[in-house]
Amino acid sequence: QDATTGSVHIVGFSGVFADNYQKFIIEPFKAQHPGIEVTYEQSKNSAETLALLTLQKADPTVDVALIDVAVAIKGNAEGLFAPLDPAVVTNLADTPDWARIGEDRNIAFSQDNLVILYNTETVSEPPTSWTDLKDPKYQGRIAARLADTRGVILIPILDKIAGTDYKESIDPAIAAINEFAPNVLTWDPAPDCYAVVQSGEVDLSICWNGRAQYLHDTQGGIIGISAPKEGSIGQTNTINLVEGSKNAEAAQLFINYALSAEAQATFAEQSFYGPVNSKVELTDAVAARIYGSKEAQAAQTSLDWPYIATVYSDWIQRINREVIAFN
Amino acid sequence: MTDKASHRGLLLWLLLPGLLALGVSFVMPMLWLLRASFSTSAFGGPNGEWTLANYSTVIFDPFYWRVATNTLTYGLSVTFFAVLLSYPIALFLTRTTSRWRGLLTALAIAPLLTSGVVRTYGWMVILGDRGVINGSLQALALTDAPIRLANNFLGATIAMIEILMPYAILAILSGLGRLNAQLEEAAAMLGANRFKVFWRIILPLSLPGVLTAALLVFVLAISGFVTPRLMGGGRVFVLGTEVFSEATVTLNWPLAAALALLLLIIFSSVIILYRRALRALEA
Amino acid sequence: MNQTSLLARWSWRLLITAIYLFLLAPILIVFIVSFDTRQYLAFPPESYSLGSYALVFQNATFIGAFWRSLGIGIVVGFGAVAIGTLLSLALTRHRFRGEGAVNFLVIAPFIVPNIVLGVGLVLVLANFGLLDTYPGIILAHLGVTIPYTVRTVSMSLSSVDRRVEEAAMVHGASPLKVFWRITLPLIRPGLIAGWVIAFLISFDETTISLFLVSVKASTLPTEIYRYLEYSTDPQIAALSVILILISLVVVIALERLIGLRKAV
Amino acid sequence: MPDSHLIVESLTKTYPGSTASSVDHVDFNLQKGEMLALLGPSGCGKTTILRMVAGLIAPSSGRILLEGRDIAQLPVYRRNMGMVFQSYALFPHMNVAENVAFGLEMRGVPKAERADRVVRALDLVKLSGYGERRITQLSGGQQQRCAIARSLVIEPDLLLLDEPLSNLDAKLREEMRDEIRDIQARTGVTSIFVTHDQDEALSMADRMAVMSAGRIEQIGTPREVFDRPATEFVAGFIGAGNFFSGTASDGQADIPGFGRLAFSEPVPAGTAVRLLVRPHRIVLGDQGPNHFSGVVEHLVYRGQLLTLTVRVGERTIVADLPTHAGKLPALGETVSLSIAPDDVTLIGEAAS
Amino acid sequence: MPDSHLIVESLTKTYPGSTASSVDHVDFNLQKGEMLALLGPSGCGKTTILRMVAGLIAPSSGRILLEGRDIAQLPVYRRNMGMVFQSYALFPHMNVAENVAFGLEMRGVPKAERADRVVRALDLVKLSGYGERRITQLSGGQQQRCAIARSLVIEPDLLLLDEPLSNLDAKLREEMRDEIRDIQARTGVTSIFVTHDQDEALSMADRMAVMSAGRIEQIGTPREVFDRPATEFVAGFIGAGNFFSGTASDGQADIPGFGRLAFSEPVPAGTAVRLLVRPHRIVLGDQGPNHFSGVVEHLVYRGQLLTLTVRVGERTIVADLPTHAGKLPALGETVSLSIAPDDVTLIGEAAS
Ligand SMILES: Nc1ncnc2c1ncn2[C@@H]1O[C@H](COP(=O)(O)OP(=O)(O)OP(=O)(O)O)[C@@H](O)[C@H]1O
Ligand SMILES: Nc1ncnc2c1ncn2[C@@H]1O[C@H](COP(=O)(O)OP(=O)(O)OP(=O)(O)O)[C@@H](O)[C@H]1O
Ligand SMILES: [Mg+2]
Ligand SMILES: [Mg+2]
Repeated sequence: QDATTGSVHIVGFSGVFADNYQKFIIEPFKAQHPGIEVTYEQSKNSAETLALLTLQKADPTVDVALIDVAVAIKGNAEGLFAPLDPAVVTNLADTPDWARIGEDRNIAFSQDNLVILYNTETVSEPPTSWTDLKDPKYQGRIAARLADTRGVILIPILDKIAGTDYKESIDPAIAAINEFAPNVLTWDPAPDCYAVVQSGEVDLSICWNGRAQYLHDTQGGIIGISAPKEGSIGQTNTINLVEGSKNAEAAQLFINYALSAEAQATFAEQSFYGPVNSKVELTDAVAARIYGSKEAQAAQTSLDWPYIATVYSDWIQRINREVIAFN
Repeated sequence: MTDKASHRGLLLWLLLPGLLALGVSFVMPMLWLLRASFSTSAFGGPNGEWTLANYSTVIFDPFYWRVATNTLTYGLSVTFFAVLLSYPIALFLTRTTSRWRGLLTALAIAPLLTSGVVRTYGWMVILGDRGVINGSLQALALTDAPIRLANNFLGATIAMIEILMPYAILAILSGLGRLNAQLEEAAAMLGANRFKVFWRIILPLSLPGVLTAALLVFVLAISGFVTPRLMGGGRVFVLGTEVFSEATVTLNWPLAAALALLLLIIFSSVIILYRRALRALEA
Repeated sequence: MNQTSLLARWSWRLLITAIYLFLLAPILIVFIVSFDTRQYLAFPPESYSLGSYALVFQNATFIGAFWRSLGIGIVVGFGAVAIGTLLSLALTRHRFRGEGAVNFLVIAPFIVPNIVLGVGLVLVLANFGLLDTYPGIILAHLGVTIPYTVRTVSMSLSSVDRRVEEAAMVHGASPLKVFWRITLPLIRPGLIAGWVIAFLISFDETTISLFLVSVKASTLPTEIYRYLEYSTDPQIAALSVILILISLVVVIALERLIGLRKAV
Repeated sequence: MPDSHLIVESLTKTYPGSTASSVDHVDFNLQKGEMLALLGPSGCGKTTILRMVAGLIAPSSGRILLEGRDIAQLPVYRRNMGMVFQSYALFPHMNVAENVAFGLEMRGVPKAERADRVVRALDLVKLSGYGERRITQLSGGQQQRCAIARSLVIEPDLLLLDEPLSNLDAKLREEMRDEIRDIQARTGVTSIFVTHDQDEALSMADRMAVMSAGRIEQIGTPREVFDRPATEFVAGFIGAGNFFSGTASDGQADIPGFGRLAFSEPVPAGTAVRLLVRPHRIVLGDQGPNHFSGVVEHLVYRGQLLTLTVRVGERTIVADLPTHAGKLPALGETVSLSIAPDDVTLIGEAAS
Repeated sequence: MPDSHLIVESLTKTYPGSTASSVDHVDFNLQKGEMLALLGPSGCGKTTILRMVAGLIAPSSGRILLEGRDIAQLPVYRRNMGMVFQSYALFPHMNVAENVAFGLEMRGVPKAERADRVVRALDLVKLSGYGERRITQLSGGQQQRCAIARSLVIEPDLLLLDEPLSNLDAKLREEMRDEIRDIQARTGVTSIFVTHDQDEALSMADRMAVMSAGRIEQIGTPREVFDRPATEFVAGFIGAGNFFSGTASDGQADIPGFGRLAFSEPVPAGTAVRLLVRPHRIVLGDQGPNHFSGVVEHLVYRGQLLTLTVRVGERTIVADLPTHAGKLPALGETVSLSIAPDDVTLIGEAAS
């Protein structure tokens, strides 16, 4: 037990994430640090969190922000986040280099893989490859929201399949999307990419793994999840210390706990978000539900997020203009 | 008797609360928006520098021109059909002597008070590939593949027409107030049959109401984003959806502001045209 | 009468019925779907139950947001009517310099799309630290509702016979007493109509609210929108049906009270 | 009367949902070029008759014959009648000429002829040069004339006027009366004129029909109706009057509480009679068989007239005296009044 | 006149933005208990005068003295005047009693006394028992009486009535006239009555002021004004008339194209005169110095009257003959008309 006192105000994702985070990260942390008060505030999305931090810049009330990596990098440009002290946040040592972004300002703590969902009642042969998306039998049976981070992650995956480096050209990826575009019923599934599969509105949908696994368990298994054999890339969530935080010390203690192997392993088991800490050992069953087959696990990659941040809106615009606008 | 000073004091108290409220909730946002549209800072914050880049993006990028023309097409088609369908209802409601008239009026306006989001969902159930219409068509073996009625421009238009119809009905109803039964009788006495009475008397007299309805519907249609997003399947790019996605997805608020102001310019020009038309009609 | 006019009458009725059907179709669908037992919106329902209604009444988020929206709507109603009445008095009963500007200010929010206003409002309210607070959302809603209350109140003010006020004055009432005893009671229908309209707009406003509130001051429409971002199930249909019933009651009461056409 | 232009036979209208008939077995005939005034209190059914003739509402029973043809099956727009509404019902979105031309246009009259006839019609109602004016730029009287022109230009078989003067102020009303009368005389169009103003009916119509509660009480020339009212209702409705009830005996009547009143019409002795004396017909002095004296109780100077209320026995008599220069009675003065027996009118059936 | 109750001195009103004065140097005095009628065509400034007296608008110049005190600085609600508006302006959200009590309430009269005085006021206007009625449940006449009660109950120093009868139909109007006159006589309140109906002014007022374009043309008793109009405007506005222009010579005038017309007023020979003969004062026959014969050109039967238009020489003369039983002239007939010299009125300055 630790005697440090203070209070940490966290702003982060809402919904099931918030529930799990509260239960599996914050509660155990508080048990270890009874002197530290932790409050968690749900935010609609990362953009809103960033707006809030920007506007509070002079006198922040938030100490720790959990946000998407792309948004976090944008925040660095506005000088919103402070670098972490490796002496306090000792678990940084176990964090891979790609995850220590912005000179230790934005630390990736979990990844949610992009996967293909399918309706187990209408699809007898689950897709196993990203290329299955262009199979004509799915004519008008695919939902894919690509005009956001999903599209930005899909591009490097498709580029890799085409043997191209995403930093050189994304034309092959765009071409690949165009190949399955005729099968797409909606580029903006309403209400979301899970419900349309659940309701049978479509057969396939390109979506995030974590929530899909949760729905698979709670909604009678109608949603099936396929992590394609070419591997996937995760949507990366970062934890950030707010510049000018009045509780920087307690906040860094919390961040340190959040990055620990113990915390990440628990969270991975509960929410099927991929852990980042290199010390985490997942059971085979859990690993399969996060990354798919052994083959897929081996093909799993990650991205150069600072680079991605510079092309983020360009890529979305290219998807909008070169694919969706014609389909 | 009229004490100038006390009169001015009274006036100040009458105006002050309203000016304050509208100042904060309307004037300042519009000024900030204007400032933000010239700013380099991601959130239009005070630390940004002045730039014309956002406008040059909006003006020189052909994509935004397409969005603008899409918006106009969308607005005009929604307006045309909403007014076309609302007119008979309004006419019916002014005419009917049924004792259900109150209820029928309430029914025509009730949708107005029901969340547009919810009604849009209703439309998804009706127009979707496996929705009511495609389901019936297939059950009757009229088609074998579903007809694409939703997730496209058509679906977004149909839903928007329905969502905005109550406004049009109300506006036309108040316009039809000018009509009195005696004018129609007079026309009949002068030899006009029913069709001619409608064409020469009822229609011209209700035109101001129709114009008001058209303006209202147009304004609401081109600024809407919920319905085009939900019903458009991501394929409908209009200014409303672009403003929203620049503001929330790409986080480019200055660009969102510039787009918003572009929208405002389209509006203002339409309103000026409308005023002209109205004046021409009344002269 | 003769055959053609009979035909004409029936085709007219058919047309009206068809348009009504079109107008009410989504509401009807939502109504039917609200009794489905499945966890997603589809038509026709598999089996019927009142389960979704029970869920709505147990949903703390909806219940909380409902009361918040109700509270915000009521405050906005009173605020907009009070401010609108003062503005209407200034505009209908006084000549002053800048009258044109005030008149413009009062109709301008009508023509500025909510989405545009929403973006601007975030910038301003954030600056005052009013994002996701009650004062913030109330101020924002006042901005969109005042134009409506000014319109309805002005309309009833201009229908008040000035001579009635003069008569009161001649018979000994000071200007303030004239206002309290004569003008105010006479424009009461307009005030009520204005209140109801402001309330309904605030209660239903989504676009601006989506920009301004997140958790603490979230309103029912934003919660519905947010809920719909992740799920569509009959719960949302059931909630909508409840709201439709509430609005129908309000509409009919309004119609009874003053006649809708005068109100809007 | 086979040569009548318009024949209305037993016309009846019961509005749906109402038990009483608003128009109840009404009969009348109109000669070509005649002007009939329909007169009666509000709600007596005048407008209803007019609207049935126009075809705007269908009769419950009865027939309407125009030039001998039953027009029941003829729709409004084929009846070729002109109508001037109380509020004129001019088309606000058309100018004066367009309003007038409307009926011709409906009849497919070629443009050139149309323009010609519009000019002549506007001339007739003295609105030449007003063709381009908007309706809102016309005074009440001009609007009325425009409405008349609009209904005359189609050369209607019948002109119907529904209280066309009731919206005008007294001065204008009097002018308009003459004008309508004049135009009607010049065009010779058969007309029905609805009014509830007796002065209007008296001064404009060839014949007038006095209605009450859906029925025609009396129909005749203004003189017949004024001088020989068929019923007490007619007598009271047309002009003011002093009424007396008494018993006839040999050319005069015994009126309890008043005295004897000689009158000219032959009535069997012992008959109960109702007699009417118009205030205007009473003169000062004590000529003839009917003269009374009494005290002036009330006196109103009305310019041309002096209205006296004089107590005679147990009654008061109202007399309108012309204010010819010379001594006029004063309040409280005792005056003598005389009534010529010819000016005593017998009301109702005993008269014939 | 120091003992006048109300003195209006050189009262002028020019509305902002208008160049001409709507009321232009108007002077008049009222004795206590007197009723003055302000008469004139629409727009002549009647209402404006009334509103200045009431304090609802401020005069541009001139003074208003009530019981010798200038009331310029007194705000409306302290002037203690009663006012009856054209449309009555009753408070629609209060019942009859509340309407009547309003003025008392404003004056802080205790509740019990208030109730008492309201009952008496309603009694005065014959509305006892109507206290609980809603305004909308009253007939036009009852509404008027309620408005009168409301303005009388405060025992005003001055009662102002702005065309209180113009909303009523002819029958009711005549009844109401008598009623107002009666109440005013009983309460003895000084009153100003605005109207544009000459008959109303003639039959109600103690004195009348005829206005034209903001100025008072003549002020006097109804008889003075009717019989001795000061200007041709007054002569024409009050009653119909035949006007003649000619040259005076020894008790008669030479009227070119007509003949000679004897009149009673002394005028130096050779003066140009304007003469007026009221149609009502012309009689059939050839008595006296002024008799003419002519052909009946136009003839309207108006019940009590027969209006003849007779061509005499180059002129037409309009005569209203009573329709006493007996032979009446017919169209085209040659008739003799006579005018008593006393019935020929000299208009304008030469008279007096
Ligand atoms: N559409 C209708 N439905 C039912 N009753 C009606 C209708 N129109 C008129 N009435 C009734 O029929 C009667 C006659 O009405 P009508 O309009 O003919 O009277 P009017 O003599 O023209 O009266 P006014 O002088 O007031 O115009 C009235 O009692 C009226 O209430
Ligand atoms: N508020 C005003 N502003 C400007 N001019 C006015 C105003 N009120 C009246 N006038 C003008 O003053 C003149 C006299 O108006 P006033 O109302 O006194 O006439 P009136 O004699 O009462 O007429 P009416 O018989 O029509 O009521 C008119 O020419 C009118 O146009
Ligand atoms: Mg009528
Ligand atoms: Mg006036």
